[in-house]
Amino acid sequence: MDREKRNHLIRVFVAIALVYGLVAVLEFTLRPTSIIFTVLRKGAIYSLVAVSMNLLNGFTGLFSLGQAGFMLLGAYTYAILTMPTAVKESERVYRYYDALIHFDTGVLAGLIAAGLIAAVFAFFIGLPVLRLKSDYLAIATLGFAEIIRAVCQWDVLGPLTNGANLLREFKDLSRITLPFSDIPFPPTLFVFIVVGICILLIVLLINSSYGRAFKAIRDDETAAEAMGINLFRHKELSFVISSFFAGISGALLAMFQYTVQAQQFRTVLTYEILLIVVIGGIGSISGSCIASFLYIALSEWWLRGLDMGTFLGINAPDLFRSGFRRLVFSVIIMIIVLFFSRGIMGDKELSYERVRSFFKGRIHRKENAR
Amino acid sequence: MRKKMLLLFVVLLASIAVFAGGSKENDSTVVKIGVFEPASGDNGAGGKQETLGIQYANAVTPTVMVGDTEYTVELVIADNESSNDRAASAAATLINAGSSVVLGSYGSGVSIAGSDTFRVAGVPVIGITCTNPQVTEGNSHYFRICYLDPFQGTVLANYAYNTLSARKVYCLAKLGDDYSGGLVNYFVQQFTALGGEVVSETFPEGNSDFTSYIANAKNSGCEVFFSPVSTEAAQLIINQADSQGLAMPILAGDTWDSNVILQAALGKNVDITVTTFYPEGADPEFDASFKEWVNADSTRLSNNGGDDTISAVTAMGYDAYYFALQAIQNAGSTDPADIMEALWATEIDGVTGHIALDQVNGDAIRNTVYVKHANTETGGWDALPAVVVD
Amino acid sequence: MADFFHQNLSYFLSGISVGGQYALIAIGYTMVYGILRLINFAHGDVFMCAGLMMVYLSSSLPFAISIPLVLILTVILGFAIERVAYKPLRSAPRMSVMISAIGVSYLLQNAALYFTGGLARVYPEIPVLSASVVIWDAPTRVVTLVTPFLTLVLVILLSLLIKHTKIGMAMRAVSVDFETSQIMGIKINKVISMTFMLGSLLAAVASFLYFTNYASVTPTSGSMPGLKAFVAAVFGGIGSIPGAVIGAFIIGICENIIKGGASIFGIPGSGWTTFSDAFTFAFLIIILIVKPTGLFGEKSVDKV
Amino acid sequence: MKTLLSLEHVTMQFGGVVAVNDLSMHVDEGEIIALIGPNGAGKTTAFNCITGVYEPTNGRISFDGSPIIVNHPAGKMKRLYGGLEHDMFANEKVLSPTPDEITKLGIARTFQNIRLFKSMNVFDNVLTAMHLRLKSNVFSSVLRIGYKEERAMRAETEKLLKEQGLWNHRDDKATSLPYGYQRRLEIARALATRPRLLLLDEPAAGMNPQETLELAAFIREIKEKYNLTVLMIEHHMDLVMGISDRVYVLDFGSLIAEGTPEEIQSNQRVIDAYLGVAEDV
Repeated sequence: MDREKRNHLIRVFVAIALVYGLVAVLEFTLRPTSIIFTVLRKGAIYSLVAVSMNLLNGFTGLFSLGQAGFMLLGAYTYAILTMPTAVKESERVYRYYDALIHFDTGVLAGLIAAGLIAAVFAFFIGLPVLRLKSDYLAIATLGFAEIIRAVCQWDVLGPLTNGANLLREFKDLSRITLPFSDIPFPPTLFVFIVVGICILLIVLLINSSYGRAFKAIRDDETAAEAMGINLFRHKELSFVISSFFAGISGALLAMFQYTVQAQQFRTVLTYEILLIVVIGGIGSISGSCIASFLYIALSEWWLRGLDMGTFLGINAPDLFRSGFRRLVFSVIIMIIVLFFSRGIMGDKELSYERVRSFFKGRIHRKENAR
Repeated sequence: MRKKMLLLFVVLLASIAVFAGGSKENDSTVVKIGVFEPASGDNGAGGKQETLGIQYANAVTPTVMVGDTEYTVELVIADNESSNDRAASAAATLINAGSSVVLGSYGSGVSIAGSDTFRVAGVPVIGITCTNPQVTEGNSHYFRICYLDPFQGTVLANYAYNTLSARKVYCLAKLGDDYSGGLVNYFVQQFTALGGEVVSETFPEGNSDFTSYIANAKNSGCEVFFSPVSTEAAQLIINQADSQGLAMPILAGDTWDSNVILQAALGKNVDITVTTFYPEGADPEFDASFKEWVNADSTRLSNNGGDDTISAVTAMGYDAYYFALQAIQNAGSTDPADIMEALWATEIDGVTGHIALDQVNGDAIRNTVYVKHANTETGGWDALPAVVVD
Repeated sequence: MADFFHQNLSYFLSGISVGGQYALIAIGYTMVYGILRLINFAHGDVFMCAGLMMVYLSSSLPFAISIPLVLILTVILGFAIERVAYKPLRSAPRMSVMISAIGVSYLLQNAALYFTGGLARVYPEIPVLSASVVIWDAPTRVVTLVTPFLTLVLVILLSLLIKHTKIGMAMRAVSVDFETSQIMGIKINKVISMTFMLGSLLAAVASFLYFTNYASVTPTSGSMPGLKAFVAAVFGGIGSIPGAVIGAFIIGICENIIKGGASIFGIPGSGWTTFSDAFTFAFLIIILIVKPTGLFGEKSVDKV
Repeated sequence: MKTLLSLEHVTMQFGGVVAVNDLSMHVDEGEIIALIGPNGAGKTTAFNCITGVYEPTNGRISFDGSPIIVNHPAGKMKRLYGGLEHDMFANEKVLSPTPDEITKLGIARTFQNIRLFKSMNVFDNVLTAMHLRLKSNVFSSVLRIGYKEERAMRAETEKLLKEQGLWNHRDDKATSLPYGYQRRLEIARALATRPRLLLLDEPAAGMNPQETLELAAFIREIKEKYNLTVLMIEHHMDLVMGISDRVYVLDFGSLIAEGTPEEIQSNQRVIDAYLGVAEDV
């Protein structure tokens, strides 16, 4: 049994190493403007948010719709902290306000602070909100996310947040370097490393005693409580941890798109991530990751032609005009929600055995058909 | 079973899509110009009109000489959806399609938001009507052929103070919108410097109820309503100003120079004055041939807002295209880096006037602001004397 | 006091008017929740679709035909959404149904985006409703005055329907106990369809009133009024129709008072208007925490 | 013998309905006590009061000599109160711990309608119940610094499952087990919290006479082995009479009889209460 487990671990390790190796190879061979990098980076970032949301919705059974708000906090914290002091004091970004903060931090400190700020807010928001049940909880968290957004845009906080205006020129993906040098850090690899570490931590959490307690709460609150699991403390823990990683992914998103603005973090963003979680399978980490990459690849790359006149070699500018991609996309989503409600992975994880048996099943059926 | 079907479905979709994404012709005598404009969202109407100008110019002059070779110009159009968070991904699409130079965008916010994506890729961009200073400031890849908001805001403030004799102005901007926020800011600076007083408010994204803002303007004793917002919000403001009996003049910037505004104001009791880049009639030849081109196709007509009024942004788009062609010609190359280098020294005589760039930020050197007044009976613009500042 | 009202009449007028419009939307939320325990996120978008239909239909048809046609089409839309997106999931977990609702909302918005080309469409001026009137020196439109009365009339009609007709009684039975009423031979599907159709009908009426006031329709026009109507429903105690109506009026009026805060209370306008939407949510959260069942909601006890 | 659990004048009222009225009882260390009564008599409500699921309207519950739950009618309830009138606890400090705190004190329970953790296998169901004793904080748990503790918990789970004869099913999904095994698993899970007092809510429900007999032996066995005190709700009179030391009888929320199984069997009030619901006996 232990050997089996070890083999499994080795396989996982090899697979992950292969993925990272591939990313590194791509990074050094393809031209840096290739759309593949957009897909890889954004896909990885969305994986992290989706996994963090899955931790709440899938593993703890808390239907929370506040993810966009915590991403916003992370993105703003990171942008404000890592923006060079010289930029803050110039008029380039803080045009209508005098910047309040006169120091700047490194990338790593910025990322961790982004997570921490989101977590601190989550802690205080969780105190009242986590006593609510199912859809009331969903609506209350959604409301808090909207309030966070409104407060971020408030004039009075302008010296900190630059009001409702864009933040930019912080340490984004084009401005990160290898430690103690000026050599630029390969951006896609950077995103993959950060996201990888975060997801690894979440996986370790889910497989720890605390993770079992979360799942117990999801399965049956009353029974979990009767087994001595403090509902409120564990819900709060899950909420805070999930928000911590949502904060980090918000920071990564800011780094990815070079600019950040509160306006972007609307409820629609949360819905988008929720749909990714559902497509991947509620309660499956690997499902969330696969779904994120698929979702981003479809929307940023493969279906782009639907918006730009030509798709699959068919040129029909009247049909394939702006907005058609999103229409097709939402139809696909509805099909998945209605007919494949368990998503790609259900609540299972991707493993060598599953992939093998999947293809075996295929072949087997083909033979039968003959 | 179902799950397998789903996986199969996804794989199928992925494979056809890879095929779709992968098939790109690489013609060596084609130069691609990216059009980074909104076709939907708040600024969709304006973006489409600006794009029309570019398309018309492309229809008139579809080739460019690079060195001794004649290249065909292909426009690559990506919709940035008037949304700052979609800007980066639309920009990436244009870069990935191999654009040598990019034109746009209508709306300063999206231009700023997409800017860094172009910077990292080393692709030069020519801003057409994005008037916020931050677009070109501190970078060497973003240029622009229009005047800037500090200039426009000053002209507007002077107009309000001197011509309209207003001493208290109500300013309404959209929250988080760099264009309206910036313009209001410069307006306020100049207007208070002149000794006037302002009441300033913002409305949030998705707001459609302007009655309270209009009531605020009336109740606070303002004499002019300054609201340089998107045409979408403008329609609502005009409508509700009419029904609430807002008696004061409404003043706005270049975005309002659109037939959307004229249609909304037609037959209403409103007094609208706007500043802009180009008054219809300044170049009759261009006007006539453009109208003919627009009327020839129903899609073009609907993209122009349903009639053949020429918006200033269309004329600007037309000029931007020629400016880009000139830069390509000067560079003698389709390489973005060469074009970027050549852009600094590029000059043309366009329908909107002579265009040359300053050597600090790559902004156009312009000194004329045209002023128009909406005629609510004919549904056209009445030209007022242009303001020239030396 | 009279002076105060006189000066700020326009805020109250628009508050009452928008409150009535929210109320009509909120009833759709509250009835569906009462029966299915589902937050029908797509309801706001149904409202938006009614607005768009009117834009397109009235361009070629006279109002006498286009108005009834919009009502009928919206009812069909509501019915179809229930049949396609919610009925297959009747035995699925609640979260799945809610996700399906989010999916429908996403679909309707994107469909609208595609067909309108993402541009705002100008809403036609419906005669009489769009006419201007002056009340106590405050110029406004007829629709502003008509809205609260029309809302009340419709609510009374609806209450009568629920109290006295067979289908109304079935609705009440289903909302009290889904399973039992099924066993008792009530045709659940018919009742649910009826609920969706009634909700959509009221949303269509609300769309006439709302868009006559704010003359343009965009793909996202429905989401904010929808959310606010939902908050109103929660405030009133979700499942309760009078609660939803009262909640909607309160929210409509409060929101306009905040927007007019600078002039009503003399608070210097340092961006308070930013909070007019956030206020709605803050309000919601306070209610959820202090009195989760709302003004008129019933308390339920979990069985162990 | 030492009293482990005592209920004094416990009343539980929902709105206007008094579900448990002035219930006083005590359970001594090492006893097996049965709580019986017709359907709707308030037995499960009493359990829920003891385990902290409900907050009693009035009364005091003590465990191991110290009060753990105390309440008296206050606010609106003062006016509505329909239980036996007295104000014994009016001046006492209100104590209303959550169910997990009660469990940590050493009271574990099973449920009438089995409530296992559906998505987990048998092993994890039991392992999860040991979470309450976990000393590692979330960081050391995630980073596996406290791996020794986890290892010990797994060893203990293994021991427990082997003793309960569930070891062969350890990788099966809990809900896929046969009914009898699910009951056993629920008891094993409760034992994993290391209780001193075990509350069983209708452990023999749905079992045939043979299985019930086995269950009786099983309950005696675990009682001896883990040094337990048992309080159970049961309808199967064979089981009740076979293993209980004493029996309490509830009817319409009130205690109507108390005594040894023999005394109860001949008690006229009990017989009356059960008439008409004889098929349940």
